[in-house]
Order: sequence, then structure tokens, then C-alpha cells
Amino acid sequence: MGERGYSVWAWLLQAFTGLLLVVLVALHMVANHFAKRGLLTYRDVAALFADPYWLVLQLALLFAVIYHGLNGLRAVILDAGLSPAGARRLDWALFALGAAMAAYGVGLALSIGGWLGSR
Amino acid sequence: MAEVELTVRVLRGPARASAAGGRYETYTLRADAGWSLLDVLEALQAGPAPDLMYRHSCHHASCGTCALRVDGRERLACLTTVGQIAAGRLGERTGHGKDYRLPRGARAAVTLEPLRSFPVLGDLAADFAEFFGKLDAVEADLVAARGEEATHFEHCITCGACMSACPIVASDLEYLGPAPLALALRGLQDPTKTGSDARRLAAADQPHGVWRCHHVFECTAACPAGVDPGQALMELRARLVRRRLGWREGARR
Amino acid sequence: MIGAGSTGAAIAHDLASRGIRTAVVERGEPASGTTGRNHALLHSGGRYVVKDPESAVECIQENLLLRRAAPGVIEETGGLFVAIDDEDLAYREAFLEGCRRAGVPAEEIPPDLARRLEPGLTESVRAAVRVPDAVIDPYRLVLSWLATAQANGAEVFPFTPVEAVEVRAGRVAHVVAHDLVHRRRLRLEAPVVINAAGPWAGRVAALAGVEVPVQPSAGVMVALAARLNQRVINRMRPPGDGDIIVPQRATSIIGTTSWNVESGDRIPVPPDHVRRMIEEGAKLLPAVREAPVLAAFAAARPLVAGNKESDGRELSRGFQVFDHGRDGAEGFMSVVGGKTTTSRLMAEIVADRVCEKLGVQQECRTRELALLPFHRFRWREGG
Amino acid sequence: MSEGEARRRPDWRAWFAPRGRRTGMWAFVLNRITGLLLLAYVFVHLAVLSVLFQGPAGYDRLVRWMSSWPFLLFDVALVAVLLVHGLNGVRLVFVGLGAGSHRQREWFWAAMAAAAAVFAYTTYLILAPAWR
Repeated sequence: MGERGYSVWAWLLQAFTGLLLVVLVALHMVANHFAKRGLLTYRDVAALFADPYWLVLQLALLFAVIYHGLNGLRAVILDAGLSPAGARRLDWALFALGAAMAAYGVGLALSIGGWLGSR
Repeated sequence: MAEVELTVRVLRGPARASAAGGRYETYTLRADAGWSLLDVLEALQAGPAPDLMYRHSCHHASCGTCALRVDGRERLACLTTVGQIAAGRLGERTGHGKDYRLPRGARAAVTLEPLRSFPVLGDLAADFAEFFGKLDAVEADLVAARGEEATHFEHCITCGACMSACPIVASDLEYLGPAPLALALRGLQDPTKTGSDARRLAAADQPHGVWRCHHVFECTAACPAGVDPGQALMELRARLVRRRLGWREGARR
Repeated sequence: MIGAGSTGAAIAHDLASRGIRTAVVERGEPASGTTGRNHALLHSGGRYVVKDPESAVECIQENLLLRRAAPGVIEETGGLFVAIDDEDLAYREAFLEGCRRAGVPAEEIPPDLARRLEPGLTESVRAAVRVPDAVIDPYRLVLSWLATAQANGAEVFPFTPVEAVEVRAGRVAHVVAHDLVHRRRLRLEAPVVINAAGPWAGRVAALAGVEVPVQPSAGVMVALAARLNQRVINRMRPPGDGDIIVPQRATSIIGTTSWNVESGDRIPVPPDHVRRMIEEGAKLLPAVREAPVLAAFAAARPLVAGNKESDGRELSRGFQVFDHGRDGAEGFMSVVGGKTTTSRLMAEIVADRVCEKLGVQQECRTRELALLPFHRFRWREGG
Repeated sequence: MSEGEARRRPDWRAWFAPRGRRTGMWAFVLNRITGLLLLAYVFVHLAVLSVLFQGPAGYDRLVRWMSSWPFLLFDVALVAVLLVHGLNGVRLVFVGLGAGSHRQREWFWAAMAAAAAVFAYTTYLILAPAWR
């Protein structure tokens, strides 16, 4: 964590995911709220996620949200002044949390889109 | 010059870890509108508060010792005049050389507190030891002015106003903060001076360097020397990003 | 050491570098008296070549030494002496001759070149001479001296006003000072106590029951909110009001007036002095008249009171060391007068005397020693 | 004299102390609060979506419930928070690399103006279906 060079990437990726999210969240909101005048039903959602392009977009959104949100949280916590050891523990904790969220989210998306072959 | 009946609330107290923990003492005195706050403090010292502690040296915004918080905002005491306070014009850089056309028998009140995020030597005197340590980390030096450009980072008088205004300096004790980072960039820009550029870049790139900045720009707003440390920080970060991406630095003079 | 202005700080540095245990007590912030509020001029000596050639010689020598010792606190601007009327022009010969004799490197340049170098100069420049004036940050110079002294083992106590100087059986015994930072009384025992309190030297001397003939002489300076010149600009004539404009960072500072005051405290800034500074300054740089004022301030120089009493400008700019052994306070010395530019030399002379008294045989090393950067200074131990 | 007495402590209350501060500080406070709110919302959102595992019945019940007035108002608020955080965030990416940082105040208000305009339109889109 104390190593140089690490923080540049963290910052750049935060900026990049931020810009990406503006686009992806906009698409997400349009699809969910505005495409059909009202919220989507289960069938609508399943249809959307069965489309590989949409699936990829939503997974990108998922990953971007996880990174941007958790790295943002990390910045907030680091702003409070952590020791190098504390910062390292924080990184691991956030990484584990992010991985769990990603696994859960991917499972959810694949499941609703029928990609797991259960239905 | 007009006389003003000035009520001064001063946050006083012994040496302590931060401005918090003192107590407010209130003094009332008759002050000339042309007096600076340093004149006011000297008058208090000569009268009701003989052991009042505050820092001052050059009295013309060059030494950077007399920064304090005036009604919550960082100001140099030497540039802040009684007339300016009475006229409610603390947004102006200096109150000297101005006639605020105060009415006869004008009254004003002002609250003085030491800089935020600094240990206190006593009363209004901030202890700059920790701050100076950060200047040391970037090998800051007084750098001669060269020509007239929009922003002169060498004009930094290390008064600590930006450090006090920055919310992150308050919470991350290791964060280098605006002035040291602005001076790191100045050191990198100045080809005539000694000091290690590698050390400056390393200091700026560590987790408590530029990456802790969240673009609040209170440093720039608080700077009494027109240095714009916020801009310096952004340029320094852009430099680190370009370097990491392997882009060549623009033409080096 | 009592007092941490340029005198006290330079002496502390000298003593500490010779390995002598040194403590400095200062009633407020370092350089919060005369030193901090000076012109910021690192004299080339040009201002003294005619009237006070000895000072001029000291200035140019010390100027070059300081540039080497503390480059970080000096802006190497260079300086110009300019003649703008017949009277100034009449002074030119004496000035150039004085520079030659004092060894101040002076180079006469054509007026139009002077105006190319300094576009703000008045059109009526008749003659111009380049000298190695420079701009110094007096506050940071003092911190550099003190930081170096601290590194050599000296103890520095800012915010510690002296309350008593005890003299026992004709010898100075100890100094009692109120350490406001740690809220305690300090009792410093020392075989030698040096009073370097500047304009307050008389008050400190009185604590030891002796007298020092110090005459505080006040001066007003005006700092403009614009840097109108890149070099120090002096009027080519005997020193007088408003005859010098020093560029410092983003400002130009016009100096100065001179009148006698009671003490260094609470010196008023008379509005007519400010006006006079601006009028006189505008004769050299016309833009002075339009430039907004950043600050007007006053300080008291601690001059040695001679027999001749006048407005203070006639008094010697040199310094004097008073050994109060004769007055029944052996070991107590007062240092009065002097200039920031020549503080190192002054310190060398004083420290030699101290070594003599202590029986220490240590040569002065401050000619060669580089100073630590100002930001190494610490207000308290362990800070 | 002990060093401990003079050592200052981290004070994160300064993040939310805008007394005497200016536009940049307000932008920072807004960004920080909206960011933390959005992160909290992401957790809730993902958790709620677990009903997708239960098939159509559970999900459609949820959607009907969420189409009710209180939830639509919640959505409106969510959009506001997203717009403030997102558009100020775009400003931060550019300002943060030095592009236009001396105009950061103006860019903040421009971002907020854009946010307000989009907000007005989306509020209409979200609430309109509920009118009928």
C-alpha cells in the first residue's frame, strides 16, 4: 500500500469508472424506468438479460459500481488518516467485499438471463 | 481616520494539540480604522492581555507568520484592518490604503481563532513544526520570482492558511497538504535550484500526497498570496498521471 | 542570548557552532521586532559608500558570504542606483568613487539600457549604476540561523519574555524568563548573558541595573500590491526618505522615513509618511502612484545614541558592544545597532569576545558554514 | 513539554464543517454525502434484487409494490442524488487533472444547472405513469 505508483492507477480507474458510470447508469435508468412507462416486469427483465449485449453492459455497470463505490469508500476512510498497516487491512477487506458483491451480482444476472441453463 | 469601538473575541488557552479546547475571552477597545489586526493585538498586549501569544514578523504579507482565523476564515492579521472588519469586507485581500467611509462612532465585533489543524503554542500562536516537516519532505525553498505569470507558486509565504482551510489536512495527519505540494511542483519547475526532484515526486505520489486531495479548492480561496495551490496540486497530479502512462513531459526548459 | 532578531540569532549560531552551550530567549516569535520589518534589502554597500565607507566594505563582504551560506532565503535580483535630476547627477562622481574604494562592484550603464531592464523606471533617468544588491527574507534568515544553532545544540525559547537579570557580587548570575509555551519560569544560569533586544535593549539592560544608550528610530515602509521592479532601485543620492524600492515576491516595498521614538512598541504609521513614500517612490517608478497599497508598516531601528541628536539618520549604522563589567555586571553584554546584512560579522566579533571571557579557544566558522533551511526550525524541543 | 500533549488528532468533522467556507467546500460536502448514500443504496438494491432468484411471482409483487407513490418519490430522490454526484463527478475528473480548475466554481454551478434540468425531465418521466 505504501508503494508508489499504486495510487495513480487507483485514481485514474476511479475517474474512468466514474465517467463510464454516467453513461451506464443513464442506460440502466432509461431501460428500467423510461423505456416502458413504468417499471419492468420479471418477464421484461429476463428478456433483457437474455440479450448478451445487455448482459455485458449490465456486468460492466456492476463492476464499475463496485470499484467506484468501494474505492470511493476507501478514499473516505483513508482521508481519516490510516496507518500503512491499517490501510493494507482496509484494502483486503474492501477487495473481499467487492469480490463477494461481484460473485453475487454475476450469479444474479446469469440466473435471470437464463444463462445457467436451469430453466 | 475614523475610530471604531471594536469588540474582539479571542480564543485563548495554553499549548495544546489543536485550536479546540481553549476559551473565548472578550475585549473591547477603541481602534483606529487604519489599524491592522496586528496593531489591535499589540494594543491588547499593552493593555488587558499582557501575555497574549500571537505570531508576527514582517507586517506586509511576506513572512507568513500571522495567519489566523478571522470570523472563521483564514486571514493574515497584517493585511486585515479594523476598517475592513467594520465594513464587513473580509473578502478583500487587504484593508490597507482604503477608506471604508465608516460612520462616526462605528462599532464592530470580530472573533479571532488560531489556524485549524495546527497544534497551538498558546492563544493564537500556531506551532508550525509539523507543517515545516512537510516542507522539508518536498525540499521547499524560497524561490526567486521570475517574470510576471498568472500564478507564482514561489510567492508562497508558508503561512499555513491553506492547511487550515483544507478539510483533509484536518483528518489525515500525514497528508502533505496544499502548500507543500505546491512547493513540490515549484521545485520541479525551477531548473536553477538544488534539491532532489525524485524526492519531491516520491513525496507527491505516496498515498498521503496528491491523491488525498478532493478538489475542495478552499486552499486557493484562503491563500493570501494569490498562489492558487489547488491548481498546483492538479498540475502535479496530471504530471504523475502522464508519467505513469508513459507520456513524455512537454518540452522541458 | 536575550532576543532572537538577526543579532541574537546570528550570535547564537556563531556560539553554537563553536561548541558553546547556548540558550536563546525571545519574548515573541523570532524576528518579530526590527529584523522582520526591515526592508528585505541585502545591502551591496552602495547606500553607504559615500557617508560611511566602513559600513559599505562590511556590507559587500557579508553580502557575498550570506549568498553562499543561505541561498534559499535570498533572491538574487541585483540593484540599480539611478540619478533622475541634476542634484542626483552631481552625486554620481562621489558615488562611483566610493564604490571603487569600498570594493562594491559597480557598473555604470546607459540610461536607456536601465529603462530596458526596468521598464517601469521614470523617463527622466539621467544616469544608472548596477550594483549587487539582493533581496533577502529576514524572517527566514533568522529561522535558518536558529535552526542551525538548534542542530548544534542551542536551545531556543520563543514566547519567553525575560523578567529578571540577576547580578550578584558584580557578576551576572542568571536570567529568569517566563516561558509562555510551557507555562513555567525558566532560570538560566550563564557566565555570559548577551542583551540583543534591539530597540528594547535599554529595557533589558535596566533589569540588570545598567544603562545602554540606545535610541530607537522609527521608519515607515509601504508595500505595494504589485511588483513594479525586478531589481532593487535606489536613488543616487545620500540616503533620505523614500529613496529605495525593493521588490520582494509579488510586492515592491518603498522605504523609508526616520524619526525618533520612545520604544519599539506600538509605533504608529503616520498617514502623511505613507503619502510621502508614495510621492517619492513615484519619482523613480511612476506606476507607484496607481498601484494599490498592500500594507504600510513601521519598525524601530536600534541605533546607538551618540552625542549628536537629530532625526536619527545621522546616527551611525554601525553597531556597538557594551561590556557591562565596568558598570558592575561582569559577564553582561549589550549589542546595539547593526544591520541584518552584517549580522554575521557582528556575531563573529561578539562571539570572539565571549570566547575570550570564557577562555575558550575556538575559531569562528560561520564564514564557511552553510545554514540549514528555515523549515528545520522548531519552536519547542521534540517538536 | 511531553510530545503527546501537543500531538493533534485526526478530525474528520472538518469534512462537514462549511462555516466560513466557499463553493468548493459545498461541492465536496455534497459529493461525499451523495457518494456514501449511493454506496448504501447499491447494497440495498442488490439485496432487494435477490427476489429475482424466486422467479416471476415474487419479483412482480415487488415491482407492483415499488410502483406505488412512496417508492416513486424515493426514485425521484435517487435520481437527484445520482445527478448531483454524477455531473459533479464529471467536473471533478477534468478539474482534477488541471483542466479548467481555476474555473471550478463556475463548472460546479454549470454541473448543478445541468443536473437540475435533467432532474426536472426525469421526474416527469418517473411520475407521469403513476398519474393515470
